[in-house]
Order: sequence, then structure tokens, then C-alpha cells
Amino acid sequence: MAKSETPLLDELEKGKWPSFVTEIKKAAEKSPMANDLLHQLELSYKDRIGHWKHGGIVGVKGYGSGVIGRYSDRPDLFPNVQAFHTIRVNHPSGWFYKTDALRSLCDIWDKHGSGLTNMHGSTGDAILLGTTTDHLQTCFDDLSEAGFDLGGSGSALRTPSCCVGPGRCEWACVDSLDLCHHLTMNFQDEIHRPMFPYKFKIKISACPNDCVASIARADFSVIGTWKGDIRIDPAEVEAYASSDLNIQREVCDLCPTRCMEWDGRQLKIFNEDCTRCMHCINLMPKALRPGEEQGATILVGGKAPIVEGALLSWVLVPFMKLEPPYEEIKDLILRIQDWWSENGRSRERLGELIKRLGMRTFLRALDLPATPQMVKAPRTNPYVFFWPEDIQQEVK
Amino acid sequence: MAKSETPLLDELEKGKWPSFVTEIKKAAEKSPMANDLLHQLELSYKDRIGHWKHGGIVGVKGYGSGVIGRYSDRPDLFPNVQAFHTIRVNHPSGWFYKTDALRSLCDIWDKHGSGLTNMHGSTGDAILLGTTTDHLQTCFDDLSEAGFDLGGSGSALRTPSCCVGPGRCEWACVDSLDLCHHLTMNFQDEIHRPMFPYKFKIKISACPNDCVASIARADFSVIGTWKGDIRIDPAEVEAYASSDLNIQREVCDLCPTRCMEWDGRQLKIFNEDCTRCMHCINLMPKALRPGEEQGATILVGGKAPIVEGALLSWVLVPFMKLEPPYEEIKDLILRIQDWWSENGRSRERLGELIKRLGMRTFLRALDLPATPQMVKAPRTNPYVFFWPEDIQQEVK
Amino acid sequence: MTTDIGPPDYKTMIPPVVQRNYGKWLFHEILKPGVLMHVGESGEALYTVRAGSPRLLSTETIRAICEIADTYCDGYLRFTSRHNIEFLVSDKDKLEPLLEELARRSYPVGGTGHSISNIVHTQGWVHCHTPATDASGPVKALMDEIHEYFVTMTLPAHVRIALACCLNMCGAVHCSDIAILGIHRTVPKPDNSRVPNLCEIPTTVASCPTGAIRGDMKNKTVTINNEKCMYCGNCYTVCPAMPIADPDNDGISIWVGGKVSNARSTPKFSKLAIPYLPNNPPRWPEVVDAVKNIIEVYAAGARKHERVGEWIERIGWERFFSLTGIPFTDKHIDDYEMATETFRSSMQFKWR
Amino acid sequence: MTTDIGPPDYKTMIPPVVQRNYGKWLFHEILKPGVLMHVGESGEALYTVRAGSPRLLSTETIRAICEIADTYCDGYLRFTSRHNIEFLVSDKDKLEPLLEELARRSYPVGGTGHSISNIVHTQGWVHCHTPATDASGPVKALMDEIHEYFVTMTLPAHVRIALACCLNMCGAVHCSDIAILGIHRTVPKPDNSRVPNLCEIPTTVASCPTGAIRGDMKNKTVTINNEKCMYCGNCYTVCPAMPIADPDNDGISIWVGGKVSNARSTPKFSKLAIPYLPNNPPRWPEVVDAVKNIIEVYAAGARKHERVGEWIERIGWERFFSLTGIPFTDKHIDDYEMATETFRSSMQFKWR
Amino acid sequence: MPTIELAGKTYEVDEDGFLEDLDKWNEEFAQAYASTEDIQGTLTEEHWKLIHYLRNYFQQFGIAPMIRKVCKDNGIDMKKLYELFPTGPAKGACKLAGLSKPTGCV
Amino acid sequence: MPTIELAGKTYEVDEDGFLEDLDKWNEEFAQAYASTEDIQGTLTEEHWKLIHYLRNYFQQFGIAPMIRKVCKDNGIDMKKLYELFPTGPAKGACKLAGLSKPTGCV
Ligand code: SRM
Ligand code: SRM
Ligand code: SRM
Ligand code: SRM
Ligand code: SF4
Ligand code: SF4
Ligand code: SF4
Ligand code: SF4
Ligand code: SF4
Ligand code: SF4
Ligand code: SF4
Ligand code: SF4
Repeated sequence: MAKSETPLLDELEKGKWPSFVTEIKKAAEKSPMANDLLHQLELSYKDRIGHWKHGGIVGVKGYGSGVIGRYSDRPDLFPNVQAFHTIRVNHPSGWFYKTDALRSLCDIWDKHGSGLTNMHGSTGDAILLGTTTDHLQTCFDDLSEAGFDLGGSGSALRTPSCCVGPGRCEWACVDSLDLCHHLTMNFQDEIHRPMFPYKFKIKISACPNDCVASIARADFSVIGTWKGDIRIDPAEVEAYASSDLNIQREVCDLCPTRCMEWDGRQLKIFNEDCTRCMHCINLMPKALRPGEEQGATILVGGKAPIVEGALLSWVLVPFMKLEPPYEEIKDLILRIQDWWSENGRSRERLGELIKRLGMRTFLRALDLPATPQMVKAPRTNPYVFFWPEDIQQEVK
Repeated sequence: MAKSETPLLDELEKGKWPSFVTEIKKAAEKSPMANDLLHQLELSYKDRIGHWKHGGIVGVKGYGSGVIGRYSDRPDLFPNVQAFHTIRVNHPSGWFYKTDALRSLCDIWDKHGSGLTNMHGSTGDAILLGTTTDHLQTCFDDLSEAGFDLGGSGSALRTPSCCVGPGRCEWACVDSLDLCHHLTMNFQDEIHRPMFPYKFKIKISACPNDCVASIARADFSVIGTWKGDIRIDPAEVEAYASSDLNIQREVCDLCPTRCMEWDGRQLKIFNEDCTRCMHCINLMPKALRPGEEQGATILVGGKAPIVEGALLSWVLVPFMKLEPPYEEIKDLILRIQDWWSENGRSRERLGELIKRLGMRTFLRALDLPATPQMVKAPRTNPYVFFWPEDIQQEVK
Repeated sequence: MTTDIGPPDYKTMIPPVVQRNYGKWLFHEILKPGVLMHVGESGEALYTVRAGSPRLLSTETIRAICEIADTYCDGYLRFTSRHNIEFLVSDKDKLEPLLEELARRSYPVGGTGHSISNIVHTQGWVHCHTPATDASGPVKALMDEIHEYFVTMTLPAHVRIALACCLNMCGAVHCSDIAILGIHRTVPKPDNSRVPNLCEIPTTVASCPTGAIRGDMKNKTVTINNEKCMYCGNCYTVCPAMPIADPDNDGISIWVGGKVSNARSTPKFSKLAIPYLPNNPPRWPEVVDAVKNIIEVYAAGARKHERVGEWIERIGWERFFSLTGIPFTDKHIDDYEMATETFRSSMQFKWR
Repeated sequence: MTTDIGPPDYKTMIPPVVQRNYGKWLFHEILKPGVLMHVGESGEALYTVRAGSPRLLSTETIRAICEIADTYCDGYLRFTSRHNIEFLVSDKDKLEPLLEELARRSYPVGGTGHSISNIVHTQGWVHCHTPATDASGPVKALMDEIHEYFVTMTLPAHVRIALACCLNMCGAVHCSDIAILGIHRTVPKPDNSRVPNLCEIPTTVASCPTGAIRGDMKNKTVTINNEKCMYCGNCYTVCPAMPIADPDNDGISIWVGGKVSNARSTPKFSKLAIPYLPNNPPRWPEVVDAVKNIIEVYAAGARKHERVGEWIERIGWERFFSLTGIPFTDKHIDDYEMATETFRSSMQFKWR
Repeated sequence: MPTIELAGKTYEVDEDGFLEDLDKWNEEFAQAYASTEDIQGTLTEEHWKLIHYLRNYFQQFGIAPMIRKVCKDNGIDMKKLYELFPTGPAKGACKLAGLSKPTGCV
Repeated sequence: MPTIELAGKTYEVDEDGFLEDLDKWNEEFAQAYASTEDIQGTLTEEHWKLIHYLRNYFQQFGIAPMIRKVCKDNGIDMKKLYELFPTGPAKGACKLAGLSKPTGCV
């Protein structure tokens, strides 16, 4: 048997977990691009270093985003990946697919690209992994034809994403799928034509479990919640009591606010102290349900560490009802983006700008009230600014 | 009756709490300085503003510190407080006095100053409140005569202070009184002749209750603690059990590490989880005592908010035995002061310098090991510096 | 001339009973408010009587105190870290007579256990050059009103109050259950004729926490960006030619929830409760009322042994503001360097 | 040409049973690892089978998946936020046959409940220009070893692992129970001949979090203060003429204790556990061992429902380091802007 | 290194067609490149206005202006911008204007 | 405003004797003030060296040097410094050298 050309990568075909190497090899059978990718990757494994040049600016007509340019630094060895750009395809809300739609994507990609994909990228797009510059426009045209469009890249609104929500989850407090689709459609221009100081991400989770990690990865996080009392079904509580769930230990003792009382028969929740963490509901889905007045909390500023350290989104609007046509939230997004675009420096994310100019400036610009829900605790330093109208101006 | 000249201040002679106004009036009977102070203060109450000029640099021969200069901004109205300097007199450890010593202070002060004092200043000194420039040296001479010396001011070591400790408290894990006295005597030069970038404060509490607020107010905080098990006297536990102390609720449930178990008869402490917060001992002083292996934790960096926000001291040495002649701690203080003096900017406190240059730089300079006790949690940002020796230097 | 003799040796200042039991105390009891009994391993006892003090004492009063100490304490006394006076009684029989004498002379006895002890405070208009309020005055006005809490032990836990008359915080109010802090609210005005002679320009520029000050090397003076100034007064501290005090805008802010001890919870900074109350001498009624309100809401709501900060952390700041009726404003939201650490980055909060 | 048509409407992609029960689900049960049953108020049920995916999929595999979905799910499937594949079964009878088919084709089924789900990861050497390590490779090597935790639900709680191949953290690893992060450790070298044409000097200077870069306007290039550089690579992101990758010093760091959900404790950042492990392709044994060790110590010590971060906070970081045997170094101590917030300012700590 | 030739001059460009040596930029270069950026025919006055604006800004500040600023300073909106430069300001306009290749945020 | 007079000139000084107008400083001023700062007789070369050092530093950097720097740069220790200026560097030396009055840290 001929000695393998990819001995290192071959090692990664062993083991129980499905192998990405096998995937590349499958594609390589049909695609010379995929084949060169395989071998360039083997070289990286040998050299312990990547073999892509920096950057690349390519695209399709009328759009400023949606394609990531990439060029090999060893086109001498791997001419078929000299150019190897990815196309970000905006996924349907909740990553739901009918197989025919998926197949049409595959057909287009086999025709224009390497036959390799990421299902999906971290932001949410279906990533078509690797094609040449001259295929970009034709591929895009075929995608449009099939009902697909590109996602965001660059200093644009990025492809919004959301949890499965009402599509399958009993805890959804907002219609994450619909809102996500609605915002995506509403902000097409912002997604496709970079116009901001930097990227802007929107992620929607329909309850505080935050299955789309919205609080950690979005400049604008929408997370479902409720007002009023957790709904209790006493019969189902009893059923849990006689299951192997230890209600006292596993539920009540782990309630962060200790606002539950279990006397062995009845479960009592002091709802005014509940901070809606979801823990008890998570453990007893048949017995407990979120309260009936539902909506979302809007949090802003989340992002990865570059430049000033990672940020988790901060509470901005404690409660907002969210129903079509979603005017209030669209308006809020617009006003935020406007303030940010007006004041932000190049490559400054929203959270960084708020940090730089101060929450009070941001709130004032948006005409939003300060509420204690916005902070873990009030300030400890005495460096308090007063507004001109707070001060007696006459003096001296 | 003649109309009072101090109607506003007179209001503060009413009420149950002893009145400082009465004190000033008492002194005013004998001292024209005190009398002018009284009237200048009345003016401040009327104007709602202080009437002292900025600063003042006065002192005694051979010292650069110990006196705070002060001049009235209305010498026209209050000539006797045209100059009104305070003298900081270093107190005996733990603020213990024999009455004859106190009386000798009073005699000196009646002779040289306003007859007003603060017993004591926030740093710890006995403050002699107000005299003229020409009395400074003679007052100092008389103080020396009587066995007193000045405390610190300016960019100097400030008068160290400590809790009552072994003088009266059953929980003292270090001899706070002796250590305080010892350090004060050892660092006389540093107290009296400013030689640092800014002030430097040492405070010693003999147990984690920190009755001298060392962690909040000292650049160098020494706080007593112990290793090993909390000593339990079971008989006394039982006595408490039959008192009105609810051991479960008041003691065990409030233990921050929940490392205590009370079955109604026996109290068990899982000492390896105990963080020595003192709560249980505080509540049951007859039954529980700190462990037998005693020493102190050294923390550094505490200070008030100016310039970069307040700091609480940080753990530097988790455990140090402290016994005369205290060589290890003296050496540590010297090395810290040396590093700080070498690297600090003008008016930069130790904590601010560590913040600016990084704990790792500080630890390396002091040759102290990094330990998890130094942090609440490891870093979250990925901005990790490696030392040259960590890196393979050959490459590229 | 002898210098550097240092303070008197504490060993010469401690009563014989302390000398004998030094470091060998076994336990203590609070016999009643203000009266402690410490018992040594030897079985010997020391009785301490704690009396409130205005801290600003005339020599006459100190002599009076000495007299008392001579009569009941063999001439031994001490002061506490909160400036109370402690009479150190070795002879149990002298305890009650001492208490009677103190009552006669109207000395408040208390400050032990779950009480409000003396208010740590600073110089104010009595002696400092940067105060935004007086120190002794508000303290006296407040202690008069909360006197009851000093002489009893009826609160859920210790309540430590401190006052500092400016942001230098000599009173170290930054870790108090309730802190009273004098604040300016006027941007200092550099006097260009005096700055060149009185001030080090680089020092003045460096003194500003928010970078509001720019050096003007040509004119040897400085300029202030008013928008960036939050009136901390640190520039005035280093440069006398930038006065900041202003009767109409100076005043007091109230901070809550700090602590120093390690008992139960770790030491905490105080947090802003009320950004501004006016200076209203001689009795600062707004300040007294505000502090009393907080104490009362705390006393009514906290569990036993719960310090103010621990109580607030249990109920949440949302609830603190709704219970006390104190309005929450954008000033409560930090905007200094580590502000984002205080922003709520979770879905866990209460509606009120 | 039509543009801006947006993504397909999700309504055209959801199975009829979802359409009918949309927003009206009543409860769910995990029937077994990887198999969920959601029941609507209507009484109708939807069965979901979750299968592991390498995320990097060939069109051939996608077609194979479609085939399965056609056979058992009327052509409906979805992907999860962690890139697993979910087969959406409306017809209960097709559930077991589907599971058998997946087993036959060696698809791992699991990732539900108290398991380790798929590792969120990024491009690595497959497609990015700034990686300090590969992404798919370490993920595959690790998932092979911890496969058991994917197909069972025996851990104390969910364990979410993520990998990012550089500090840009596209994998958003900053809030993961266990995070694997590629790091550089070599100061970039500006190529002075290329910087002037390729880079915006002000942007490059501004890109540096620690202010290590100085603009050299005369030569239209930049210089780096090596001492202030912590190799984040952000300058390279904006300026291609400052390469940073280095086979001998690039590698992987391990972070622990982050979470995103609000259940019980609030969302948390991951914290540094191991500053550096070498890049050792193809199977990164040091990394795999280190992660396995952490998982095992956690599994042995944590209480039920306790996420990694919650477990560590209960036992303390002192204990975490002593139990895992991971050495604590000065690199663990933060020295970035808000470092002091992480310093221990209390006497409460454990000896180990 | 790819090159393009025009009017007898050879320009070194990168894979994306960005000039390798920014000093070599001239108006012929811009015109020659227009067609690859989906601009039909010769560059109009409006094109030149923007190109010169970009060059001036870059010379003055060392960076490319943010899009919002481009629009504001030139009194145009995004639509107009994409009409003039169908491949977008970053790819199209900056390339023609001979700015260093925009990086990073993609 | 207090004043002192020497050699026919009048100097305005503040309460602590610091010059109000720093430009008015001259060597007579320094000498005249020496005695009030507990320096006996005429200033020695060592005094002048320090005074000029302080003045140069102040002129160059706009601030007074930190004590440690004073000692280092002049090869003296604290003891020597207090021998020369018994009232200390801040009060004694800076005053004689005609620097602005040290503030703040007291
Ligand atoms: C493809 C993807 C990773 C993946 O394999 O899934 C990705 C890939 C890149 N990201 Fe990302 N990011 C991807 C999701 C993220 C996420 C996660 C998310 O969006 O939920 C983050 C963290 C969240 C955030 O935005 O803060 C993320 C934070 C970054 C950053 C740092 C941004 C910051 O403000 O800190 C950069 C650097 C930059 O923008 O220059 C970056 C830059 C990049 C670039 C464009 C590299 C560069 O500097 O130019 C990568 C291109 C790789 C390539 O060759 O294709 N990528 N990037 C993800 C996008 C796929 C998609 O559209 O679905
Ligand atoms: C007298 C005293 C207040 C009192 O009434 O008790 C006091 C009074 C002054 N302090 Fe203080 N501080 C006093 C204890 C403190 C404390 C508390 C402590 O030491 O435990 C602090 C907070 C702890 C700390 O040091 O961080 C304190 C932090 C300050 C600061 C801010 C320092 C900082 O780094 O943030 C300044 C401003 C300065 O140094 O320029 C300051 C400055 C001052 C000055 C000298 C005003 C100035 O700017 O020049 C005040 C003189 C008042 C006067 O006219 O007498 N004082 N000062 C205390 C000293 C008495 C003593 O020696 O016992
Ligand atoms: C006398 C004094 C020390 C001194 O050297 O002067 C002292 C003495 C005692 N303290 Fe203290 N503490 C003294 C200031 C402090 C301080 C500092 C302060 O208030 O500025 C603290 C930290 C306060 C804070 O956390 O903000 C302090 C926190 C404690 C605690 C912890 C209280 C808590 O639960 O947080 C205890 C334990 C207890 O009382 O149960 C304690 C306990 C004690 C004991 C019982 C210790 C003992 O066994 O002798 C003493 C009598 C307490 C009492 O008053 O009930 N001492 N104690 C100080 C009296 C000040 C006063 O006049 O009121
Ligand atoms: C399918 C998915 C949403 C989607 O739109 O794709 C999903 C679905 C469900 N999540 Fe989730 N979660 C999903 C990602 C997440 C994430 C995000 C992530 O992992 O990146 C989180 C936050 C993780 C974190 O905190 O770091 C998340 C935190 C939760 C929690 C809270 C767990 C906790 O105790 O901290 C629950 C509640 C529970 O499981 O008891 C939960 C519960 C659920 C339930 C039970 C909701 C329901 O009733 O349907 C679903 C099945 C859970 C299961 O797998 O056992 N889901 N869930 C995601 C599956 C990812 C995967 O393939 O593994
Ligand atoms: S975030 Fe909440 S609503 Fe959305 S899928 Fe997760 S558990 Fe369900
Ligand atoms: S949702 Fe969370 S806070 Fe509310 S009762 Fe349940 S466990 Fe407690
Ligand atoms: S700090 Fe501890 S040892 Fe010192 S007096 Fe207070 S309780 Fe006693
Ligand atoms: S000292 Fe504190 S942590 Fe230790 S057992 Fe007692 S209450 Fe618990
Ligand atoms: S707090 Fe401010 S005003 Fe009050 S004594 Fe201290 S420095 Fe002076
Ligand atoms: S008062 Fe404070 S903030 Fe304002 S200019 Fe002066 S130093 Fe800066
Ligand atoms: S984490 Fe870094 S290396 Fe990995 S894909 Fe993102 S930008 Fe590229
Ligand atoms: S790698 Fe990061 S820290 Fe180093 S110079 Fe570049 S931007 Fe600065």
C-alpha cells in the first residue's frame, strides 16, 4: 500500500467522534480545492503553524460583506487553494431546515466551491468553506435563486441568531424565531453594507437559560423573562416528590434567593424574591412554568476580549413586551446604532463605547431611565458627575 | 442676657451626645486661640464654608513631619488663629494611658497651644489642635522631655496603630501591641523624615475581626490568623445550646463556608473548609477559640479613593509567624518600601504602584511565591505575560 | 536635643491586671451595653466601661476623665479605635460606682455589641483646608438623634458610621455600614496669576483622576475641561490656586453597606445611596433624617447578625431603594474606571 | 439582480407538528441521552434525536443526513447552537429505527442533560489567518477521549467546552465550563518595509490593549515595546506586516468555570487554569490529558447540578489547584486593567 | 507577486488588487481598475471627488474614514455610495483610491 | 501679605516664608533665609550645590524631585540632608531654593 500523504491527519480519523478529516477527504475525492486544503493542513500539522496569508477583501456586487477572503501562503505547493474564500450564508431562524433546502445548498456548493461547509459558524451562518474569486458572484447568484442570502461580515450588523424557542421549548417567553427573522429582514441593509464603527451582533434567547449564549456574544442581547408568579401545578409537584428528585436539596437549596419553601407536601415560592433564574423550573418542567406576563430583558454590550477585556451584556431595559411588528425594539436598536455610529471610534464595540463615555451619557442619549436593575450594586467610588441642571449655577 | 455671639454653634450644645462646642468653649475660657477658633467656626456655620487657607509648611528641627501648618483666611477677624498648626503626637500602642502621662500632655498643651485636642486622629495620633509657629519647637522640646514624640505626616511612614489585642482580647493571634511598638521604634527615621513617594501606613489587627480597620486603611496590613483546628470546648457548647443562642440558625447557617454541623448536641467543624472568618467564635467566645498555630497574614495596598479609587489591602503573605525581634516582617517592610521608592511616582501609593506595574512584577522583585490565596479568582482576560525564560528564544 | 525617642512604651501604660493576663485572656462577656468583662485563663477579670466621646476634647475634659480613672481605675484608661474612652476597672466593686459617676456626668455609656458606636470623623471646618462640610457638627447632630442606639444593643448587628469631610476620606468612610461624605460640586477655577508661583504643573495635571486637567506650559498654568471634572478636589490639594469650595453646591452624600471585619462576609466598600444633600448647619436635618431612615428600615428588615451590607445583598439593591424610598438615579451607576464590573450582567434581578 | 432577500423564512422549514404546537409546548422529558420528547398542550409530542457532528461537513455528509431525515423525519431537521444535528421525529414509531440507523452509521447520539455536548470551536489552521493552534484537531482528539460523557448523562451538571484558536475568541470561550484557547507567546516583529504600505499607523497603535505600540510617523511604521507586549495578536489583525505566529511558542491555554445560563448562579467568565500547553499535533495529548483531569476531578467532587464554576466557587480556588495538581503561578494573577478586582482583599481563604 | 500593466507602467498589487507601493498611485491606476470593481466606463466627477476625499483623509489622518463620515462629509447616503462603487467602499473605493487595504473587521 | 526686606529689596512671601513670585529669587534671598531654617552662618558650597540642583530640576521638570532622587543624584543620605537643612528638604531646602511650596502630602 502506498504510504499515506497525510500521516498526521490520518491519526485524526481514528476514534469514536466523527472526523473532520474524513469530511475533508470525502470532499477531496471530488474537489481539487478540498484536496489541496487537505494537504496544506497536513503541512500545518507538520509545521505547527497556519498557512494562510493575512486577510483578503473580496465580495459580491452591491454588498460590502458576506465573504471572507483567504489566500494560501504556499500557492506554489497548493495552487488550488491559492484563493479559498468562505461565503457566509444567512441561516433560517433556529437553524431549522427542510432537506430540500439543504440539498440545494449542497448542489450550489458542489458547483462553485470546495464542497466543504461549517454547519454552522459561531455567529450562526451556514459557512461555505472555500472557493475562488471568480466563483463568488455566480455562487451568490445561484444562492439568491435558491432563496438564500449572505450573512454579515466586517463593520456590519451580523447575522442575528436565536434559540429554538417556541419552536420546541415550553419555556419560551418571547417568540425568538419570529423576532430573529423579523429583525434580520428589517435590517438587511445594515447586514450587507457595513456602515458601523465595528461589528454589531444581535442574539435572542427566549428564556434566561440563554441557549444561544446571547449574554456572552451579542452587543444587543434579547432574553425572555416574565413578571408575576411562577405557575405551579401541585399535582405534578407531588409526582416529582415521589420520584427520585429531592425537592428540598436539589431544588430549594439551590435556589439563589432561597425563596422557596418545601414542607414535604406543598411547594411555596415567595415570588417577590424570585430572580427568575430558571433553576426550579428546569428541574421540574412538568410542575412549574414561567409566569404569564411574558416579555424580554434587553441587555447590551457583550463581546469577546479584544481590546479591553471580554464583556457580558448589561441590563438596559428590564422588561419589554415583544410582539409584532416589534416597533419598540426596532426603534431602540436604531437609536443605539445611531448613537454608537455617531460617537464610536473605529473598531470600537458598543460595550466599549458605553464604558468610555459612561452609562449615564448613553442613557441620556437614549432617554431611558436609570433603574437599580441595571447594576449589581451602586458605585463605590465618589467620582460622581452632576448634570448642569443639578447645580446652582448662580454662585461665584 | 447678652445675645450669644455663636447662636448656630450653641444649637450643638443641646442634645444628649457630648458636645464638641462645649469643649471648644471650655478651652476658650482660657485660650484666646480657642476663642477665635470658636468664632471662626461660627462664621463657617454661617457661610457654610471653611475659613482656613490652603496648606502650610512648618515643623521642628531635624524632622520633616509631625506638624500640620494652618492659617486663617480671616486673620483680620481672628488674629489668634492667624496661625493654628496641629501637632501629631505618636500615641502609645493600643491607646493605653496612665493618667499621669495624659496629664503631662495636657500641661504641655495648655502651655503651648489652644488646649484643644483630638483623642485621637484617624491614623492614631494624639492630635494637639492649634498653636502658633513660634511655639512648635518649644512644645516639641517639652513633649520630648515628657517622653512623647511626634507622629508622621507628609510622604513618610505614618504612626502605626493596632487593636487592643493581647492587652485585653482573647482572640489575639499576634501580639499587636508589641509589634506596633516595635515597628514604630524601629522605623523612627522613616516616620520623622519623609523619604517616600507618598504616605505609607501600617496597621495591625490581632485577628480577622480587624478592629483597627487595617485592611481598609493601611498600605501594609498585618492581621492575625491561625492554622489548624478551631478549639472547641464541648461543655461550653452545651451551655450555649441551652442559652437563647440558636446555634443552627445564628452560627451554622451564617458560616460563610457552611463547614459546621450541629446535631443538637455536638458541634462539628470541618476545619479544612473553614476560612477563619471568626463568626462562630465571635458568637460563642466561651466555647470556641482560634487554633493554636498562630501568626498573621500580611496584606498590602489599602487606601482611600484618591487617585484611582479606594483599595482594600490584598493578601501578600498568607501566613507569617510573628515573634520578637520580628526580623522577617521588618525585612519585608524594608524591601517593599525600597521597591516602592525606587519605582513609585510622586504621590503614588503602594497599592497604586502594584496596580500599575502588575502583581507579578512586585512578587518577582520581592522574591515571593504566587499563591492562590492572593486572589479571589484567577484572571479572566487572556492577556498573560510570559517571562523571557518561559519562552523558547532560539526561534526566528 | 534628643529626637526619635518614639512614643511611650505601652508596657508602662497598661494596668497590672492586663500585665498579668497579657495574651492569656480566655473569654469575654458584655455585661450590659458599654460594659465588658474579660476573663483571663488565670480567672482574673478586667471590666471595661466604654463611654462616648466627641473626640474633640479640651484639656479640661481630659483632666476630668483622668480624675475619674484615678478614682475607679487606678489611673488606667484607653481610647478605642473609634475614639471612645474606655475605663479599665480591675476592682469589680468599683464598676457600679463608676457607672453612676458617668451617668451623673452625662457620659453616654455604650457602643458595644449590636449598637451604633461612635462616628469616626475628621476635621471639617474646625481645622482642614479642603472640607466640603463640617465634621464634628453633623456628627453631633446625628449622635443626638441616634443616641438610643449607642446605649442599647437592639440592632440586628453592629452599625458603624463614619464621616469624612472631603474625598480624601481621612475618616476612611469607604468601608462603613453608613458613610457620610462631604462632596464638592463645583469645578475649581484655576487662578492664572497664582498658579505659576504656587503649583507644580505636572503634579497638578497628574492629580486629576479623570484627566480633566491640561497643562498650559507657556503660561505656566493649567486649564480644566469642565465636562470631565467631577469635583474631587485633588487638584486643589496639590495646587492652592484652584479653589473648589462653594457654599451653595457643597454638601453631603450618603453611602451604605460597607464593612471591614471578615466575619461572615468579606470586607466590602460602601456604595452610593444618596448622591447629594445640602449643607444645612447647625443641625443638618436632611442628613440626620436620611441616615435615621436607613437605620430604621435596616433595623426593621435585617436578620440577626446581618450587617447593613449583608442585609442589602440578601434583599437586593432593587429592594433597598424601594424600601427606603430613596430614588435611584444615573449617578448611582458607576462611570469610573472599573464601572463595568458593577453593571448587571445577568437576568437575575428583582422587579423592585 | 435581486439582493437583500434575506434568509429563507423559518416558517417554511419547521415540521407540521411544530407548526401546530408552536409556542404551546407544555413540558419535555429526556427519554435517554440524546433523545428528547416535547409534549404540547395539545398532547401531541415531538421527538428530537441529537447527534454529534464535527461541524466541518462535506456536502456528501449533509446529503447523507438529509437522507436520514427524509426517511424518519418527513425531511425536517435542525442544527443546534452547539452545532449538533437534531432529527425532528413526529412519528413515535420512527424513533427507534432512527436510533438504530444512527448507531449503524456510527453517529454519536447524546449531548443532552448532564453531559458534555459538542465543543463549540472555530477555524484554526483550516481557514483562519491568526490561529495559534488548530481548532478541529484538538476538538476531535478530545471528543474521542471524552466520548463517553457525550453519550451518557452521568456528570454532576452540563459541562460546556469550547475552543478558540486565538484571542479573538470566535468560539466565545470566555464563558465556558472548560475553555481551550490558542495563544501566541512571541512579540510580533513589524516589517518596516511593508508596514508603510499595508497598515494604518494610528489603527495599529490603537489596536494594542497594553499600549505597547508606538507610531513612528517619520518612517511610517511602528515600534513595539517588547516588555509591554502580551502577544494578543490584535496588531497583526489590523496590520499584516507584523507576523506573530511561531511554531515553537504558540500553544494552548486552559480556562475553567465559566457559564452562560442564569440558572442558580449568574453568568460567569472562565478563569485561567493552565497558562500554556504545547501544540502537539495530531492529537494534542497534553491538552487532552489536562482537560480530562479537570473533568474527572470535577466529576468526583461536585454536587449534583453544580456547574464547574459553581463547584470551584464552593470549594475555593485554593482547593481547585490543590485537587487538580495544577500549579498556581504569577500568570494566574491578573495584571490587566481591572486586575485589582480579582485580588483577595479579605482574610477569608483556605490553606489549600 | 501579481502585477498589472497600464500605459507602459507595471504596478505590483496584492491578490486583491491593492497597490503594494502606495506611492505609485496615480489617476490612470484608478481608472484602469474601475472595471474590475464593477464600475462601467470612465470614472465620473463624483467618483473622483470621493477618491480624492479618501486620499486626502488618509494622508491627513493616516487612516481611512469610517463610512458614516464618508457619507456625511460628501453629502451622500449608502445607496449612492454603492451606486458609485458597487463592490463597496472598503473593497472598491479604497482600492481605487490607493489606500492601504482595510483589515481586521471582516 | 507678609514681606521680608533685604539689601534694600522687598520680597513678598507667604506665611511660611515661601516666595510669592518665584522669578524674584536670587542668592541673597536664599542666604537671608538660611537662619530662619536653622542653618548657622553663611551657606556652604554643599548648600549651594543642593539649592542649584533643586532649582535646575524644578526648571527642567516643573516639579521638585523626590527625596530619594535628591539623595541619589547628590550622593548624600538623609542624615546629611538634615544636617544641611535641619528643617528638612520640603520646608528648608525648597524654600531657600525658591521652589513653589510643596503641597498635598502632609
Ligand atoms: C467563522 C467564525 C468562526 C467559526 O469558525 O465559527 C469567525 C471567524 C473569524 N473571525 Fe470571528 N468568527 C466567528 C464568530 C465570532 C464570534 C462568536 C459569535 O459571533 O457569536 C466572536 C465573539 C463574539 C464577539 O463578536 O465579540 C468573534 C470574534 C471575533 C473577533 C473579536 C471581536 C472583538 O470585538 O473582540 C475578531 C477580530 C476582528 O474583528 O478583527 C474576529 C475575526 C474573525 C476573522 C474574520 C479573522 C480576522 O481577524 O479577520 C475570522 C475569519 C476566519 C476565516 O478564515 O473564515 N472574530 N467571531 C465565526 C463566524 C461565522 C458565522 O458568521 O457564523
Ligand atoms: C487629622 C486627620 C483626620 C482626623 O481628623 O483624624 C487627617 C487630616 C488630613 N488629611 Fe488625612 N487625616 C487623617 C487620617 C487619614 C486617613 C485614615 C488613616 O490614616 O487611617 C486617611 C485614609 C487612609 C489612607 O491614607 O488612604 C487619610 C487620607 C488622606 C488623603 C488621601 C490619601 C490617599 O492616598 O488617598 C489626603 C490627601 C493628601 O495626602 O494629600 C489626606 C490629607 C489630609 C490633610 C493633611 C489635608 C491635606 O490635604 O493637606 C488633613 C489635615 C487636616 C488638618 O487640618 O489637620 N488624608 N487621612 C487624620 C490624621 C490624624 C492622625 O495622624 O492620627
Ligand atoms: C475596643 C475595640 C478595639 C480597639 O483596639 O480599640 C474593639 C473591641 C472589641 N471588638 Fe471590635 N473593637 C473595636 C473596633 C472594631 C472595628 C473597627 C471600627 O469599628 O472602625 C471593627 C470592624 C468594623 C467593621 O466590620 O466595619 C470591629 C469588628 C469586630 C467584630 C466583627 C463584627 C461583625 O460581625 O462584623 C467583633 C465580633 C463581635 O462583636 O461579635 C468584634 C469584637 C470585639 C471584642 C468583643 C473583642 C474582644 O473579645 O475583646 C471587643 C469588644 C467589642 C464590643 O464593643 O462589643 N469587633 N471592631 C474597638 C472599639 C471601637 C469602638 O469604640 O466602638
Ligand atoms: C438545542 C438547544 C437550543 C438551540 O436552539 O439549539 C438547547 C435546548 C435545550 N436546552 Fe439549552 N440548549 C442549547 C444550548 C444551551 C446553551 C448554549 C451553549 O451551550 O452554548 C446553554 C448555556 C450554557 C451555559 O450556561 O454555559 C444552555 C443552557 C440550558 C440550561 C441551563 C443549564 C444550567 O443548569 O446551567 C437548561 C436547563 C436544563 O438543562 O436543566 C437548558 C435546557 C434546554 C432544554 C431542556 C429546553 C427545552 O425545554 O427544550 C433543551 C434540551 C436540553 C438538553 O440538551 O438537555 N439549556 N443550553 C441548544 C443545544 C446545544 C447542544 O447541541 O448541546
Ligand atoms: S433559551 Fe430557554 S426558551 Fe430558548 S431553548 Fe433554551 S430553555 Fe428553551
Ligand atoms: S426561578 Fe430561580 S430564583 Fe426563582 S424560585 Fe426558581 S430557583 Fe428560585
Ligand atoms: S482585632 Fe481581634 S484580637 Fe484585635 S481586638 Fe478585635 S477581636 Fe480582639
Ligand atoms: S470561623 Fe467562620 S468559616 Fe470558620 S467555622 Fe467559624 S463561621 Fe465557619
Ligand atoms: S477628609 Fe478632607 S477635609 Fe476632612 S480632614 Fe481629611 S483632608 Fe481634610
Ligand atoms: S476637582 Fe478633581 S476632577 Fe476636577 S479638575 Fe480637579 S482633580 Fe480633576
Ligand atoms: S479564534 Fe482567531 S484564529 Fe480562530 S477563527 Fe477566530 S479569528 Fe481566526
Ligand atoms: S501582540 Fe498585542 S500586546 Fe503585542 S504589540 Fe501587538 S497588539 Fe500589542
